[in-house]
Amino acid sequence: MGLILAILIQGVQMVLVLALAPGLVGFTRKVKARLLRRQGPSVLQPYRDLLRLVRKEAVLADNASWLFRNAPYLIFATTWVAAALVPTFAAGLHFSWAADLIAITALLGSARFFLALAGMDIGTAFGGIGSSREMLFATLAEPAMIMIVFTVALVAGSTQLSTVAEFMVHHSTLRVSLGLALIGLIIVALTENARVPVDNPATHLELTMVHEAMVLEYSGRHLAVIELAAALKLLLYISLIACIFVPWGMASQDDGVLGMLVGVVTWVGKLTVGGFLMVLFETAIAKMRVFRVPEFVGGALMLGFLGTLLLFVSRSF
Amino acid sequence: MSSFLNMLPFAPIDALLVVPGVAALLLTLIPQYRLGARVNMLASGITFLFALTLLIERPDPTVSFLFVDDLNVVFVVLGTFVGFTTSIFSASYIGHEIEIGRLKPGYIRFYHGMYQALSFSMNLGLTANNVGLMWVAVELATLTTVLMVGLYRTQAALEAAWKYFILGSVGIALALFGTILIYMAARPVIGEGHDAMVWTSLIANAPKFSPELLNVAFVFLMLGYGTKVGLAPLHAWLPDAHAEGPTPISAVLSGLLLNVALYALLRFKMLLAANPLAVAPGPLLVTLGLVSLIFAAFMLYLRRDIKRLFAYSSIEHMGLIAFAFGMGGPLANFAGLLHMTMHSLTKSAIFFAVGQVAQVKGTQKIADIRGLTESHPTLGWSLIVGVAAIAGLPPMGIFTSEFLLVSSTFARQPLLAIPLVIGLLLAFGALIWRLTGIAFGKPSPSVVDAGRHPSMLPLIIHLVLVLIAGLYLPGPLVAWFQNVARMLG
Amino acid sequence: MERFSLDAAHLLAGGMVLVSFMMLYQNRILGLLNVFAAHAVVLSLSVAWQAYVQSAPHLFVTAAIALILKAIIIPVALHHMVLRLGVHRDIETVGGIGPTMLMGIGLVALSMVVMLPAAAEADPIAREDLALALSVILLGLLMMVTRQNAISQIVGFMSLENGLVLAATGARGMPLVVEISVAFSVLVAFIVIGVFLFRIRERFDTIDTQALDDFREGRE
Amino acid sequence: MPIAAALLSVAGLAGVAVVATILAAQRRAWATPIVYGASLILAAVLLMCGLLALLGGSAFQGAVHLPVGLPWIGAYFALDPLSAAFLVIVDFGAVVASFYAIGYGAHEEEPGRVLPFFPAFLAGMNLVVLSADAFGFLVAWEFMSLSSWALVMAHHHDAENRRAGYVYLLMASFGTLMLLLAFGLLAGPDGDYAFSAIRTAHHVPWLAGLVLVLMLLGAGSKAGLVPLHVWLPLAHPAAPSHVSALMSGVMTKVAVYGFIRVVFDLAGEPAWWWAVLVLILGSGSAVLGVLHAVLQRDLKRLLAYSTVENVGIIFIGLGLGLAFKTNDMTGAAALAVAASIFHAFNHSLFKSLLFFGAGNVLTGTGERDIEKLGGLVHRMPETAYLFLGGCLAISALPPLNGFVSEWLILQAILLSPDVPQWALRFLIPASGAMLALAAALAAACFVRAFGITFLSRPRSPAAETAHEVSRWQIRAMYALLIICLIAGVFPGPFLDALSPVSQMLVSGAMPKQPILPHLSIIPISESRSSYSGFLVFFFILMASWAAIRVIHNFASRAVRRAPPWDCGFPDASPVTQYTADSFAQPIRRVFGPIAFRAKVSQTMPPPGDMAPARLTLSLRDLVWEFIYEPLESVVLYAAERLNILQFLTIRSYLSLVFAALVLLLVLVATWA
Repeated sequence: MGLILAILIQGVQMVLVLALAPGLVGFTRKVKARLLRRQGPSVLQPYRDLLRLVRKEAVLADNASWLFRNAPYLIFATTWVAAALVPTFAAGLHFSWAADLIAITALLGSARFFLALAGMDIGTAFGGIGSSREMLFATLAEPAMIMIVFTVALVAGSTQLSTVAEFMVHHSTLRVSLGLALIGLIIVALTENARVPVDNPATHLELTMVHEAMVLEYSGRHLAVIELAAALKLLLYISLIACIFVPWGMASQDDGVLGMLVGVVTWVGKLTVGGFLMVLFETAIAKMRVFRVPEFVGGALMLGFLGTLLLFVSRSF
Repeated sequence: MSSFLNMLPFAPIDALLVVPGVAALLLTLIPQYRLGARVNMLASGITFLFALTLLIERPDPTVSFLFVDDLNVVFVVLGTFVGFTTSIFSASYIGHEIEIGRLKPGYIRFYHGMYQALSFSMNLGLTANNVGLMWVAVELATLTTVLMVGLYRTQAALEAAWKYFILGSVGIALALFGTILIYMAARPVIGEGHDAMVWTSLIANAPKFSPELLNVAFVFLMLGYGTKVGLAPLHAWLPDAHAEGPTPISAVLSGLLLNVALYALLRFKMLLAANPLAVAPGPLLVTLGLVSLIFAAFMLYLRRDIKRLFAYSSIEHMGLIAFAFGMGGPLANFAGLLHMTMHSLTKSAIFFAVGQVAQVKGTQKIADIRGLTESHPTLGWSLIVGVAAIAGLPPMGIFTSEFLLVSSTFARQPLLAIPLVIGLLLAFGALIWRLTGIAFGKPSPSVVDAGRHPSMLPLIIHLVLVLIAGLYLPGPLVAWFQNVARMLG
Repeated sequence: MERFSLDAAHLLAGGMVLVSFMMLYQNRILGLLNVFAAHAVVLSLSVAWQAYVQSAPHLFVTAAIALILKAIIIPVALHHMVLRLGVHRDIETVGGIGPTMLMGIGLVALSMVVMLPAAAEADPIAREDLALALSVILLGLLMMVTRQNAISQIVGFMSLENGLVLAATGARGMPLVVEISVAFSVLVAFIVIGVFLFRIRERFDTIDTQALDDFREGRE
Repeated sequence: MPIAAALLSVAGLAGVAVVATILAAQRRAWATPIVYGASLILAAVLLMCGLLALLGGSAFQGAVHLPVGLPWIGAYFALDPLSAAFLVIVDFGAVVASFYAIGYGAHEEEPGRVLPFFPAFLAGMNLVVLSADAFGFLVAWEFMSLSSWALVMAHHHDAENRRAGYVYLLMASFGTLMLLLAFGLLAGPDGDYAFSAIRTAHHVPWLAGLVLVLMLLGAGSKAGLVPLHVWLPLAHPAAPSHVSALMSGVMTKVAVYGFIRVVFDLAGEPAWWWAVLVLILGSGSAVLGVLHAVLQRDLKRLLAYSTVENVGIIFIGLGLGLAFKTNDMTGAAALAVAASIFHAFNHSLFKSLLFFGAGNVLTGTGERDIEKLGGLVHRMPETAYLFLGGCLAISALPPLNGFVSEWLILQAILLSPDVPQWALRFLIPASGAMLALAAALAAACFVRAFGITFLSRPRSPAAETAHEVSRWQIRAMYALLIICLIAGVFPGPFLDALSPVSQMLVSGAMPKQPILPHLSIIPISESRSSYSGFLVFFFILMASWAAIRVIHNFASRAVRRAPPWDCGFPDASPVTQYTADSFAQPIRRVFGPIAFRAKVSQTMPPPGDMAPARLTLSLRDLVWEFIYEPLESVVLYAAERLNILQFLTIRSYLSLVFAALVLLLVLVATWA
């Protein structure tokens, strides 16, 4: 009985993240538009876009290979699994120990791997630009992420997100290292989600785009799946930050349905706040040149490394 | 077996001298090349057999000028064996030289006669129980080899022979003075006359000799016989003599003559080591050895003549051996003996190969010999095996000795092991570099078709022996070497 | 008598050293040959004296060999050769006569320092003899090193060998002395013959060993 | 008794080598399958022996003493958990390589130069792992080098290969001499060379430290640690591909074995600074190796450099193991050691897979330069799948095996704040960062390798006319990929199999991995961290399957083929694609200035001038520049100077003798 319930809750989370992701994107777009004094599309617009794309026929380039056709689903699947493993409204979910934070990072890595390959498949100049720049950012963002994981894990004594969350809830104090980690994680999140100042999701000026350049050749359902994966990724990062740094209100395994509901509500609240702050930041600054980005992301790496080092020197940092 | 030996008209040890002596005279009378070559082979073979009998039964040292003990029987057996295989090689080699008209048939009688005279003098030098007699023998060996080095009568050959001759004679002279000093040192103890020059009594009474006199004597002896061994800076004659003489002689020089001189040096080292007050001969040998090793290693890099290349590698290995004996101790001495044996076999094998290479390619210039493994696979690969062995790669025998030498040295005197290792690496680098050029790449044109070059038999035999020794040394041999190593102290 | 025999031996040995110096001083080949003949004569005298003192008749043979071969035949042969090969008559030295003489003196001193303590136990004749013989040897070597022409080098070698014979005869009761001196004479003969046999005259314009070595530069 | 069987089959391999020599001399066409088939069978036997000894416990282990080799000591052979583990690594690679070679060898133009040495090479590697005395070890070690050298020289007409072979053999013999010195120290002056004796002997600390340094030089030069790696990118590409796979995937592991055997097993108690050295070298190799790899154009050279990276990762793990061992943190030490040996195993799998892929490309197109390839995914589909699998594995992406071992090493790093020494406290996180950086760069490197080689459009006629290769080659690669997947999805049993090894080396072991529930692995305790490759794999499959089903059933599944959109540029020619160099350009621009002193300079002609604009790039290999070239020039200079001594006159030689004489006389005079 308990097992079934646990699996049920896990399933709920998986469906929930899937369902909320486009909403989050829509919300951010809306907020952005408002901040720019525009009306902006409705929050539900992303759902409509996805449905439209899914119904369309997929146009493939003549020399597109099997990889090009299957990559979107793999990207989607890995991202979804990663998102499903992050505690959102409840900690200690049944499958949460299937993968720890490092594994989640690596799962996102595989998604990126396939995306970059897909970008190169057709053999156009733009796909190449996109993939090569994406991989460049990744070479710095991934180690930065690992360093941040180290910081968190050294504080919480575990790389299991559920354990981390519980630890943070119970004995959380203000720590230098965690502060560094937070800033680093935000930078990584911006980079990974192709947000300003690293990349501009709204642009269609080819030479400035990174993420968009890779998916340039996609259309129809393939594009839809990739967009959904991107949305999932955004959601994942925000709830990751939330679960590590503001874990309060998160339900735990044995809470009743009520607790769960509370958890869901607080989680949605965190998402809106997080999304709002991100958009605020985005509208406040401009996109930077491609070769400034490594310094930006390298900053995250430095912060994460510094945090780890401090913890190695003394656990009290 | 021993009874059979007793039935012989003369003792086997005398046969070591009689057979070559008679053969030498006989061969000077035989004009036909083929017959001469056969007789030469036969004589060398018989000598080798008699040498083998020494392993079974040894004459009593007191009765004659000659004596045999554990130490020199190693040298005798090895020397006669190499002499035998070389005679097989020389038969076909010289035949080819005559065909291409590089050698006038008239010289053949002379050549064969000298060959036997050489083996005579070397056996005498090894078995002589008398310092003076040994000295005479070594001088004789020098003279014969000088004549053979000059055999081709080319300017280069004559000049090499001349150089060898002058330097050799000076060395001889120094050695003689050392010998006289040894006598002077022995006389007050042993008394005048013959006994004061007899090895057995010298060794027995060595502790009572005047140490100062022994020191001076050793200086002269080391320089005198060291010249023959080819230790730097006394080496100058060696490369040219190897390069310009007929290849069988190069093989004999590297495989035998150097060993004979080394043997003399070892004897006197034992003499000094037996006297507590005299200078320890070890450090001198170690220094000369290291100098020769590193010097030769550097010289290998810029050689253009293939035979001169391997002549320098002989200097290098003589340096190693001198180093080993200089270090002393059971392990190092064992390594030294093993290394000497392996070097004789390997180096003569290499010269067999090189001789054939020079004949098929019609040149000794390294730059003009390429792609041997393609044009002459058997020859090329056996040359590779030989060079790999001489460079100290397993599973060949030289690796065993170098292993023992280096590891034991490092455990005892780490600072000495460093130059040793550097020297080995330098030499290795040079040899492999040359080998790569010779054995691989697009083959250079051959002047002789593959079928014509001399028989591979001696070459193969030597290499197989070296290979086996690298993997397995028979117990008796080991026990015997260890015994000798203990003798050397 | 004992005393006198000692002095005579020393006198003769010292005479050889002196003559060696005279050889070093020579700068003319023919002159050199004559001095060398003198060297050999002194040697044979000293050997003969040793034979008499040690009452070792076989040493007279050595003396005879020295006299006949070294004092007469070889000098004459070389003389003849110099004329026939038309060797230019004066000797090129390395670093001049004077310095070589000085070096020679240093070498004599060295040999004294080395031998006198070393041969302390050996009887006095042998001791001084050895010291002097060693200096003769070193002087001979010095000559070979500092003279350019092959002839003068040969002469240097032969004087060196005279020193050896002196030492050998000085060593009382040393066996094989005769054999060794014979063997050495053979060696020397070889050298002289070598100059003919290797037809150095035909192959090289001069037997200056410098020229001998010119051949190798091009080759290696 | 596995050890006896193992020795017999090694002898068998040697016999095969001899037979192969004869067959090759007679130029028999059918020699190739025979020789490779025979080596396959014998290697399989050896593999069985290894597995038995590893899993079957002490009953199947044992030692043998033969009266060959060094007299008065003889040759010792032993099969203990460590050697068993590496026997498995070696012979699994050997089996697959032989299988692959049955197909690949058919394309060999000079079989006579490959066939005899291949079994000899296998025999050498096995013998290194089996032998239990210093002499036998070194003989086998150098024999391994020698036979692989012959294989590198197989295509000797190419001057590049000749140079590669020369550098290789020189470095190998340098390494051997270093090992020789190390064993000399361990054995002591009276030469007790048997491992059993060395193990029991007590070693002075500073001596043991010297041994460690010598081992880093000796084993490191064979394993390819920076800066001793220079031979590796030259030699591995030069050999035939199945041999490259063995050299890169397996021989480097044999070197790792030698290091572990001496440092963990023979040299006694480690000192904490050992870990410092090993960690620095390891992380340096990891990053520099992959940075080189990213910039390579030659596919096989790229793979060789990535081997340097992975060896670096392995040594990071070993360094952690040493750090923990000195501080008696046995659990952590066991984790680190097990992780690095597991990574060694994994690397041997996917590196062989990738080299086989490169071999297929070579046979299919005759090209190794990826700038001339492209679009092979259409012409060589199966090779493409398999190569992609290898790329995923080596880029440490779940659910494949590469991720598991690197994950374990990261977990080990997380345990290290308890290490008391300050130097280590600073160094270990740094090497962790290096490890992460290397992993990320590896991903970039292999996206580039696969994307340029197999995806996009053909860049040369050779790539257009490529053809798929023989079944043997493909099947061998399938086998490897499947094992990679299994090791990634069910890592538990593999780690359990390694526990006797860690028990033997650091006298501690990882917790027994639970087969159920959910097939997850637990390095230390479940609360700290756990990972279930199976669930991740299962979820990914389910998710993608579900996505496809849903979309295809409830939305469209129609597809239309059309020319590429490419932002509306009509039919651009293949030269407009991103090239390998342009793909690597951003990374080069970020890391190049530090790692390679990279300099880029354009010459832009003035407007209206017809001259083409030029962009010149200069990369400098600092290791060559600052270590090897100076050495070379010094040696040659000395040789030049000394060479004068060959041309002196007789008189000058005499004066040398004279000088020596006078000198010695003076010495004696003063000594007396």
